[in-house]
Amino acid sequence: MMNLLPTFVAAPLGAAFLMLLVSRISRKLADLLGNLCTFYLLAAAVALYFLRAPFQVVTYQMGGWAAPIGINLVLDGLSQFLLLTVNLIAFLATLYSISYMERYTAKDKYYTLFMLMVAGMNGVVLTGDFFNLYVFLEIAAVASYALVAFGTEAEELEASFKYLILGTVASTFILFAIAVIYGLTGTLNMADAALAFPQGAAVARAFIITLFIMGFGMKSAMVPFHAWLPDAHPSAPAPISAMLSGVLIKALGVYAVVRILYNVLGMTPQLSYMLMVLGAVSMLVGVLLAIGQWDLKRLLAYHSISQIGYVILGIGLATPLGIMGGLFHLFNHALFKSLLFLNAGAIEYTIGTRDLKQMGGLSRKMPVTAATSLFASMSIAGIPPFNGFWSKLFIIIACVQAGRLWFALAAVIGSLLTLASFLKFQKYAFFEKIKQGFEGIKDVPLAMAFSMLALALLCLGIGIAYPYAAEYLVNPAVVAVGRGLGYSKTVLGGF
Amino acid sequence: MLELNLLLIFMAVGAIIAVENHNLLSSVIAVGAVGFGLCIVFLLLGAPDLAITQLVVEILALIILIRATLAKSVPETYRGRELHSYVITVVFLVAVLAASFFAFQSLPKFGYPIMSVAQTYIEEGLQRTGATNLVTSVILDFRAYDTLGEATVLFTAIVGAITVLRLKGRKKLSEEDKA
Amino acid sequence: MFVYLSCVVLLLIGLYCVAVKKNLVKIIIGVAIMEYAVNLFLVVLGYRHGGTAPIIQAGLKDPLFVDPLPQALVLTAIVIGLATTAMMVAIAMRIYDRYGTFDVTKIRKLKG
Amino acid sequence: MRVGMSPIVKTVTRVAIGIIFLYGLYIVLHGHITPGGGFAGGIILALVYILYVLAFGKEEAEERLSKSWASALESLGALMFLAVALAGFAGGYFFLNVLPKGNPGEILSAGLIPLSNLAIMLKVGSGLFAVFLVLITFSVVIRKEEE
Repeated sequence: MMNLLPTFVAAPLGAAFLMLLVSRISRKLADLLGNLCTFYLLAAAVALYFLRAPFQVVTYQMGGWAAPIGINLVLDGLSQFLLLTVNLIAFLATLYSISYMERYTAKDKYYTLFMLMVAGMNGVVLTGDFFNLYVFLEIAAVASYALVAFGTEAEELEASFKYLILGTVASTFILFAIAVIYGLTGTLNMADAALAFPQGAAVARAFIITLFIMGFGMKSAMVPFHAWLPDAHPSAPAPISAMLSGVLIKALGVYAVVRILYNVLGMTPQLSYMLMVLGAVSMLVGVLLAIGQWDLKRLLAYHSISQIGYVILGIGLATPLGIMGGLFHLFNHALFKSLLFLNAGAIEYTIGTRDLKQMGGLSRKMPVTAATSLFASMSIAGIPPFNGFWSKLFIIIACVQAGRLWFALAAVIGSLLTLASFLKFQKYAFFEKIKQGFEGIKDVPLAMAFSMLALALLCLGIGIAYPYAAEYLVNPAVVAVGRGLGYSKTVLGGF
Repeated sequence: MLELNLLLIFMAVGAIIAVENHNLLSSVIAVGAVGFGLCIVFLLLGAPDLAITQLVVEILALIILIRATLAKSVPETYRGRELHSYVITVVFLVAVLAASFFAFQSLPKFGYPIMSVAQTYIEEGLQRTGATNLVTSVILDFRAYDTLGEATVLFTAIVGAITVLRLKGRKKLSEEDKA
Repeated sequence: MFVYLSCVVLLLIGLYCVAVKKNLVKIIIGVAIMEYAVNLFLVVLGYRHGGTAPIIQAGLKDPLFVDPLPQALVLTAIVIGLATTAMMVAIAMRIYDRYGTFDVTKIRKLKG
Repeated sequence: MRVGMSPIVKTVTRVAIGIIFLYGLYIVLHGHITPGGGFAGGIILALVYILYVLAFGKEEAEERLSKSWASALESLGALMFLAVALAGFAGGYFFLNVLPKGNPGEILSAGLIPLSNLAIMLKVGSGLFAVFLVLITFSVVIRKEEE
């Protein structure tokens, strides 16, 4: 089981490096290699759930060197949970892009960059070392900058440049914070730094935390730093927007904040209150900005900001139920938000426009897309049988239990506004009569339909079987986060 | 370390010139000067590896930057700056400076680093990796995983730059099936 | 303390340039300066008074070495800086090709 | 339209290229003994080709090392480095230095490190040259469209 961990990074890297050589032989090989690799990753991520004993923390020493000397990979509940989310959406996105990406040139380079983005995210989620986190964060970020500008249209280039500049400034802040931590503790290993952190350095600790919040806040598009998201996500190709909104901002942003604040620097009441305020503000601002949008993908992008607000509010509560709600919503949001972006891609693939006004009555012509997007809209709005409802419910109950009634109220209002916005999407896109030019359209090819169906069934399945999902899927992650500073003892102790 | 302080002041002045100059090409040259100043500072701080790499990377970055500005060195359009965004930025910068001043109080004094991990690299570096250049032994053996990640970042940026600069991004609807 | 603060000053000059300047190439220059500042800060953290470069030569008997770890980090960070600069220049040239200008105010196709 | 720079520059570069190439190789091969390494050496080699392009014009450099060859070499170099990493699996861990260490100070010492240096040199050198070529060809095409 131990040798499985490095393959999460080595396999996509190998596939990416091979991709350019393989595609010289034949274009179909690029598709095959890409899908094969993501399928292997998904299978390995699912296998981890069976191989890892509950509450066991697996450490893998790179190059055979012990923890503080070399770099070690750490697999605990939280990393395992994120790995499953990342690789599930990655597999379905590569499946979807077999036919969707025919519209674009240089498909082999698309697969190369996609594999590198997945390798970067897997690297970030698995590593137990600060500087390594920065390097793999940079891989995933640079790959996503290039993928956002993949279509080389005017808006895409401008959106990608803005995203690139904000991303690089955020990375520089993160590196600056890592340098200060190295100055204070003399080590880069997360567990070792947590133990060696000087107690007296309160100002330095606050300085580091602000730098991290600014850096990872930009990566996860929290409100004060969300400027790039509404431009970058819509202009990316549909499977890439699904990956960006579904997992990239979570694996790079939310996971890193949770790991560093809970397991390395330690959570304090003021910090948790600040996180909750950031979450609540993102929640409301995202939804309010989304109301006036008519471009489908921009509407979905603004909703990503608001849903990330839910996740951060949940995790910021620092109560077991709150963390459970936040992490569960993180998984659910990965499912239904990527499904919504895939639907938007399917609509754009057939009728070529993203503007809600020009759509209408597509449900008769595109039954699969209509049904799956109905599922997704129901779950994002939090309608009972679907998964979104349960995670939002957990968060709201956790807010009430923690006595934070205002935050619970904000969560409910946000949910209602989301429902209104998605009813608008359903009405304009699917239920009106068909516009004159679009009678001849037919539904999307098999590969795209299959991945959308799979996501829709997952949304419904997890919604119905939520007690099992919460128990086996999310609870190990909640235990890992709840371990707090115990993380370093288990990592360094448990060789 | 008087020369170190002098060089740092030189770099700060060079950076200000690079930012405030109106002509694109001369601000690119000023950034080059800051980069070469940094290269000399690395030499002073006992880091020859970094000096070579910084020097060579600086040359390449300059070539690329000049390549971007050469054919298009249109003078920067200078209009009055909106005052309030300017004031907010300056206030924020001063706040960061003050915060870092207080935060650095608890850092070890310049010249006396805590070398908890690095001490083992120095003592056991030679027998356990066989490389006399300790920095290379750290890069390619103790923390080789970092360097794999780093080589991948360069690979990603290169493939990304090539994809962004390809001539036709999307195929027209008509020729989609034949491709 | 002066050396640490001068690194932060350099970082802030870069940040100022990115925040205020309207020209794409100037923003790239600002980001490059920020990267120089953080690299400098890392190496400065690793300096030891009277320490020599961490290369083991036969001649020297138990020399005082400078800290090799930040140097390894900065070597990686320098090349990452080069990678992002190459990426930024590629996109900026493409934007110039599309919009005919480097000025951010004129490149305003996107709303909000 | 005379391609490249004046003959004086051409003869000087023809002489200088050999020396710089040797210097780059020296930096890479002695990476684990003296300062330098895969990255610095690789970039020096990339600069050698860039010097060649600047002095002799793009077309002549193209048949020396074309863009497609450069990106193929780059992927090859990256694969080689990954292979060195996977070789570590033989010894049990992902990046384990499996080869014997040899006595310090010689070129063939320090196990896998010289091999990784070579792989990085190949990757960095050809990759950066490919980017430079793309940056050059990109703007040339626009000028044709404008005319």
